[in-house]
Amino acid sequence: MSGNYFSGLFKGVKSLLVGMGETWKELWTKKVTAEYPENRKTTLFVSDRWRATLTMPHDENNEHACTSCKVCETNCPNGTIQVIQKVIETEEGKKKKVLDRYLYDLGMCTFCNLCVLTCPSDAIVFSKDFENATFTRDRLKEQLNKEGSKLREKKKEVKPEAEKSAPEAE
Amino acid sequence: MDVKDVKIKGIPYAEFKHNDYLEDYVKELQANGVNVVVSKLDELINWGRSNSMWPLIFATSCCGIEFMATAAAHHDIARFGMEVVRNSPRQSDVMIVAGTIVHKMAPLLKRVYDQMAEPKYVLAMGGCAISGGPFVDSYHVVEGVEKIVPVDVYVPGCPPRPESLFYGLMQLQRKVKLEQFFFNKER
Amino acid sequence: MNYSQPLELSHVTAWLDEVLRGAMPEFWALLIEYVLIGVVLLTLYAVLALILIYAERKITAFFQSRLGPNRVGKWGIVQSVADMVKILIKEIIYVKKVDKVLFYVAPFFMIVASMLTFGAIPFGQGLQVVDFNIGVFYVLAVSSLGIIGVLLAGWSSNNKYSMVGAMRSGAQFVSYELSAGLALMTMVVLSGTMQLSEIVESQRYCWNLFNGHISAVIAFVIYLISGHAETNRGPFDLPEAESELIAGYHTEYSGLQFGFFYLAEYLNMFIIAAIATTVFLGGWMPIQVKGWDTFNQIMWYIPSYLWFFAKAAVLVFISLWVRWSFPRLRIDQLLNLEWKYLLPINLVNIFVMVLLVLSGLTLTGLFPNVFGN
Amino acid sequence: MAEQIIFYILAAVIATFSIMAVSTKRIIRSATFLLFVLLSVAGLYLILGYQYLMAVQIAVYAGGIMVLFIFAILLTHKPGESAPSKPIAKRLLIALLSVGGLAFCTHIIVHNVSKVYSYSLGTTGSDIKYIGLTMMGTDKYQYLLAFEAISMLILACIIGGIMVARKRK
Amino acid sequence: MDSSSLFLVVLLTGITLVVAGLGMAILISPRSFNLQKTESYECGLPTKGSSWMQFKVGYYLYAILYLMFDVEAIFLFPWSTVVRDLGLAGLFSIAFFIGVLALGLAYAWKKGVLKWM
Amino acid sequence: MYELIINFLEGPVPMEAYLIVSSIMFFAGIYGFIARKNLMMMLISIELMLNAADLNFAVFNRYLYPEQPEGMFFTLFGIAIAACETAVAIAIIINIYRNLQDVDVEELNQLKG
Amino acid sequence: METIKKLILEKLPEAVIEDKQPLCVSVEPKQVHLLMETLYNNPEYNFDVLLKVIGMDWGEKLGVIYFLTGSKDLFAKEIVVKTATADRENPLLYSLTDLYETALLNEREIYAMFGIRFINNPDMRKFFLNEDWIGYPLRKDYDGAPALNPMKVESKEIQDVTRRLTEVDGKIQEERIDIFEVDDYIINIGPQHPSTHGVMHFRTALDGEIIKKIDVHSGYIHRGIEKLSENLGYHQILHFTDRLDYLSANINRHCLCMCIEKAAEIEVPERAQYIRTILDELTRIESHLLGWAAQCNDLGATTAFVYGMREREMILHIFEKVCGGRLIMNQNVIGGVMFDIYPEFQKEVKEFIPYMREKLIEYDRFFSHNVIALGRMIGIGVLKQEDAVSYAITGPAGRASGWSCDVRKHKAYSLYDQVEFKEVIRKEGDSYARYLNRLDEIAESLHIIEQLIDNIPEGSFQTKTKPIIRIPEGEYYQSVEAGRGVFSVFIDSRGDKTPYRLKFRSPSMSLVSAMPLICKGEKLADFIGIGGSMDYVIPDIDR
Ligand code: SF4
Ligand code: SF4
Ligand code: SF4
Repeated sequence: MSGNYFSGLFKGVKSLLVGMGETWKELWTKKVTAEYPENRKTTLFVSDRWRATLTMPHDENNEHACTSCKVCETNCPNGTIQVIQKVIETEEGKKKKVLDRYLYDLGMCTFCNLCVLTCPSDAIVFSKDFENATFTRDRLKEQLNKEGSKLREKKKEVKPEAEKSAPEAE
Repeated sequence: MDVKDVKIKGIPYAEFKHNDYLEDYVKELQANGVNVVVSKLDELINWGRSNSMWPLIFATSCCGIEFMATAAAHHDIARFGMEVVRNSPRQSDVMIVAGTIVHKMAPLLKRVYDQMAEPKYVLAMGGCAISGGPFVDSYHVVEGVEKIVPVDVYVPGCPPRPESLFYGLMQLQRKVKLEQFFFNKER
Repeated sequence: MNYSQPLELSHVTAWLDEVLRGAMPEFWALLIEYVLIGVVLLTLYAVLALILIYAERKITAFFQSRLGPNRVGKWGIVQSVADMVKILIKEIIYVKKVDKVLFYVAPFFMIVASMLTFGAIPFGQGLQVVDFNIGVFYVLAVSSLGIIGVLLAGWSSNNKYSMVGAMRSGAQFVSYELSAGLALMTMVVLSGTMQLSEIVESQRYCWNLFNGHISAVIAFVIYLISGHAETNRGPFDLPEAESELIAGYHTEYSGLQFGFFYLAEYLNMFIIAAIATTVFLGGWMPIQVKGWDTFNQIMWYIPSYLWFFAKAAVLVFISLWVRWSFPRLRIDQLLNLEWKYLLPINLVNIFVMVLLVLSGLTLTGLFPNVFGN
Repeated sequence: MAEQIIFYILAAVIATFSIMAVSTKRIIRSATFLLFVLLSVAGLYLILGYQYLMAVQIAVYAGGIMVLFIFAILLTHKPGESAPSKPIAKRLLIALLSVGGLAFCTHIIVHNVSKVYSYSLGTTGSDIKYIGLTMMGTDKYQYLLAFEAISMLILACIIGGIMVARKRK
Repeated sequence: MDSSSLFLVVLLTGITLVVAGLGMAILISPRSFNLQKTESYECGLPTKGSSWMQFKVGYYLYAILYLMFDVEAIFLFPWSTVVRDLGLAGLFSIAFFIGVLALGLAYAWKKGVLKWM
Repeated sequence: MYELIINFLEGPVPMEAYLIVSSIMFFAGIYGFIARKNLMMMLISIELMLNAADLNFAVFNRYLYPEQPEGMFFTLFGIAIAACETAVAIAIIINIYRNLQDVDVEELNQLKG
Repeated sequence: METIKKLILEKLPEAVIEDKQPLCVSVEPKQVHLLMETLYNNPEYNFDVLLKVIGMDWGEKLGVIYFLTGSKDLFAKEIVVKTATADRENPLLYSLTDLYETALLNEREIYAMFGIRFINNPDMRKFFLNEDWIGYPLRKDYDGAPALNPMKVESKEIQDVTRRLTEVDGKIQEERIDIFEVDDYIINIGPQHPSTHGVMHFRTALDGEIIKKIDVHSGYIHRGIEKLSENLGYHQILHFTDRLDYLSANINRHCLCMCIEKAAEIEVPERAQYIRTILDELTRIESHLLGWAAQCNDLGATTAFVYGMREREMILHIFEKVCGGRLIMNQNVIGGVMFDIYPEFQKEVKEFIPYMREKLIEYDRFFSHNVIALGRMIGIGVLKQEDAVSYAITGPAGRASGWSCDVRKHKAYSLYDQVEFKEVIRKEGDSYARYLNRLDEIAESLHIIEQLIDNIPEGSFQTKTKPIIRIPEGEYYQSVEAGRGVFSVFIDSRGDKTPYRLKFRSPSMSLVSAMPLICKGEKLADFIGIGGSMDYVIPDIDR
């Protein structure tokens, strides 16, 4: 009984001291904290594959690749994307449906990547710009195609599957 | 006070998004006209408030785990002085709604918000809190906490990465720094 | 031996006293002095609290391989000032179900208890406000007022978590107050006086901790443990156990009222360290070696209050270290520790100390020309 | 002079709170008011120069007995529950009697006690060593026996208290 | 500058701190009102029943033990300052005193008071 | 007027003042003891009376026999005994409560009868 | 299996037995209990584990599918029992709570979702949904109009009464039962509480500090995933799985992918298998680390929490680089993985393994032998093996009670039959055993990764699938070992592009259902600690 009493006491104290030893060691180890936002121009780690917001790349002629085929819209599981078409008349006089507005609700997106994967013309990609917090809900509902942009005329060229699925290849 | 004076360490004013909101806000304030002494005092108070936001974590699901990561060593929310997580709504300043809010939870969210002491802010973290996110179409999910309580800052993502949350918190700080404390009828 | 002590604050106080007495009737001089003392005490109280809060957050962070507050001012140094400004203008909520009178009275007890103890601490040579000849006992007596604050807060809140917290707190406090008292009593036996200033003086050449060797070390450890238990800080933070009871006994407190609890908690931590410093580590007394006059003189150049705060800071650090290393005790573990370990050991320890003193086996007894006063 | 002012403040506190303590409905408030009275009495001891008594009063009453009271109240009363008094008529009668008694006592005090005393702020009772020696001595006016008797009393109380409180239905 | 008046000064300082602080906070802090705010917090749900609970008598037993030891302390402290002067005689008388109390503790231990219920 | 007050306040506190204060406490205690039906309240009243007595001891000591600490020791022992008495009394009250779920004297009387 | 078939036919000649994998028996509601009893007491192989209870709306009939297996050698034999009633107005079935404790909450869930009430179930309240919810969401004819069930923000007091249906002489009687006694001291732990690991709500009756009774409330994060899934295509459903048990995100998704692949007969390339398995194990480590950290935090050791999260962050970095997500990874897709590994993947993982091993030692020194921690874990919250089986508690918690229940061993999937690892089993069943199990499993997972990391074969990481996947008609089951135990998926397909019924079996539900049992008589502080040691994830329960 008394033996237990004291050996218990000493064992307990020893275990506590060992624990304190560990914290003591940690006190002097290098701190792992990454200092966002101070490091946002330098050491900030964001993977290239990070999906932060959907974007539609436009080239210097303000042209994008979206044919407004609505594949992304149907594939999106929760209706984040709305593709609004308009009908224009081409030079040959044919009526043609083109993209009017590409609406994307950042506040609703689940970043499942289905839209990008399934888009037949690779018109959209995810960017890793994660600084998107806003003060109002409406600000998160974005229009991805820029004002006055139009479809890029392009030769049909099928990209290999592998590249398509990895946005960093873009 | 001018919007441009609202400085946040690490990010210049111009690189923040959604500045126009703050500019409008300030214009509105200036229209009312405030005298200088008061505004200096206001500045001090807002400085205190914005730098000492003790969060109440209304964490219901995945985003809550990301908040935990935010509080842990790698990201360390303590740098902003916000690691003092108070579990009692009476003592906290900003409610971070992290996760889906469902119908059964709605009364609780409202109640906890109501029980918070003024001044109080709400930050909606993640798609679910903003709009219902992946579950918008569900029968039991609230389409965004704004339906229940007023939201000050929305941080999109599913889940937002810790840095996104920091960014959102800094946005909130900016908003708080512009607030008017004296002679304010709203709050 | 009279050493020159250029930076001592007691010069300032003495000078001030002289000037005031010279300039006006004694009554008014006294009144002004009292007001000054009050103001200084208040400032010190607040400033210390701010420093402690900041230090704790920073040190905690370092233990956890983080950085801690670093965005308000350089290294986040004014973080706690921001907190204070914020909490000062935070709403104070009226909860319908509370017992109003007691709800408001509770923070008074917390603050007054810690303030009264605070006033009795000898911060430096001649820098002690209240110096009763029953010093140690006075400290013990007054600090027990704090528990009333906790109990009233818990009870009047009419909240279940608070209630459980308050009950825990009561049981915890009554247990550990005993050990703290007995541990201090051991040292009173050693120094033969209860007056804090005399206790410090008696440790001129040999700290009590070394003077009473085994027995004093045991008393020291016991005092630190029970002191922390009394202040409700981790790992003894059962009354406010965050992961169990939301915020424990002060769940319903908001704004500045909560701020007072917060303030008192940190101050109490410091007070425990300060008392331990005074009683065990020679208080403000610089390190002195009999006969080495130059050395002693050099030591005296460092003003006594710096000695005091340095020693207390070490103890505060240890307290933080312990706090962030251990999980929280459960109520039965806590009470077991006290009643089955600390208290019996303490009772035996007093006897050991008495024997040491009577048989002259203390260091001062054994080597009076090296350590004796 | 300061001494007198403080005394009158304390006296006022004692008078108000002792009356409030016995007349308030809520029992925990009553206990708190009692505590105020006790603390003020401690203050009186201090004015009288008995510092040790003051500390004892605070330690035992504030630290010990109050905790005991509050625990006991927590054990036996619900918050907000009020403790009933006797009917108002009876109470009035008792109050009248008490006031009468008080008046009588005051009369005696004022008429008989005055001018028979000598007040001196001696140091007896404030020197702790003297107290210690007196307590541990066996001579006349020394109290070793009482001291040892107290220990027996305390033991009896521990045992009695534990036995009574633990007894099951 | 005797200790008693200084004691008073410290006491008043403490009270002033709370009164001034609270007064200021109540004066300038913002205020809002809604019904739920004035109810007690319990994980965001309405409380059921009274918050009072029939606590275990165990708490009380600890308090008794404490009180007894506290009373003991008031006698021990004067003794502890004069240990040197009293010598062995003092030791014996106090040994008796503490011994009796230790009996009390032992009794409580044996009765299982120290086991948390 | 001013003079009067100063004169009144000069010098030590008159002994009667102490005694009157303690009498007030004592009679408040008596009132409480008789007028309240609750056992805890009665105990609180007793506490008041005891304190009044303790105070008197100290006062008499200081004013009548300042050279000997008799009264003080009586107060000391008085406090100790009060503590013991309270502990046991409360133990009894708790026991009563546990049996009757109430701590009302009248209930007790009924039970006895 | 033949003998079992015979046994069933002997007892219940009218049972309809379909001979497929697994064996499927359909019986009338009245006979279910008898059948189960027979299977339960089957001498050759006791079917004592009720792994899944799946409510079904077959159109005209409402019913339940029970998935049974045995604890002796999990998955060695499996049986599916079906029963249904045609009464859609007032459907009644018989409860199995007297045989399998796990049935209790499952039946309550089915009541909420399908409106089926169970006779003899002691506590027939709706689980997840509020009592006043109109309609039964998972029924095919559910009217989802928001006007019917508008969002309400007024708080309501919780009524602690339940109904119980009993059958006396063929007549159904309904009685109201109070859950707590009149003067119980009830305290709400959760949903907005720091230590319920989310939004679990325990109504706790206290006696002093001792827990007298716990009443489990859930549904504060019920998001209706199963209903949502019924309207979505198969690859759209995938993203829900990550959000069930977000700590085992990748494993859950793996399970659903495997189930769909099995059903649609899609081949998964070897490389993808490797990536999946490695990521699964990393996920497990991450999940256990968080579990460890949270448990320590519940016991009041905040520092341990930060350490755990620190190591977890390393894994998250790897995840982020592989699949662009930290917590919610969206990595597995039908037919492979979404992203190939990045070039330094192997190197980084290999660096992580020794680092993590070192940290495990540190954890051990820091916390595992701490005398306070030991006092708060050893002998606390003891879960006996038979209880673990009855409550179908799997995962580290089940194995801490001495039940060998690792799917990776008993029904190996993916690459688990090619790697060598030990199933960590302890006998004590207390908090400490669960705690140690979790740490040991981290070590085992490291071992598994070590074996795989160097052998990732070249090749494609994804099989091209059709944009719209249709699964042939039938029922499909798939189980995996998630961080908290057996996670499994059930798909009932009618050959459409959307599933007819999709059901997830969540391991956490069992864990929570055992809380009232193992916490009874413990102290309040221990209740929190036990919760930490069970390490449940609430969205996994609520779905
Ligand atoms: S983004 Fe791609 S899928 Fe969507 S509409 Fe445009 S082209 Fe079609
Ligand atoms: S990532 Fe998923 S949720 Fe977001 S827009 Fe694309 S398909 Fe829709
Ligand atoms: S936004 Fe995404 S990560 Fe956040 S809670 Fe909702 S589903 Fe989970």
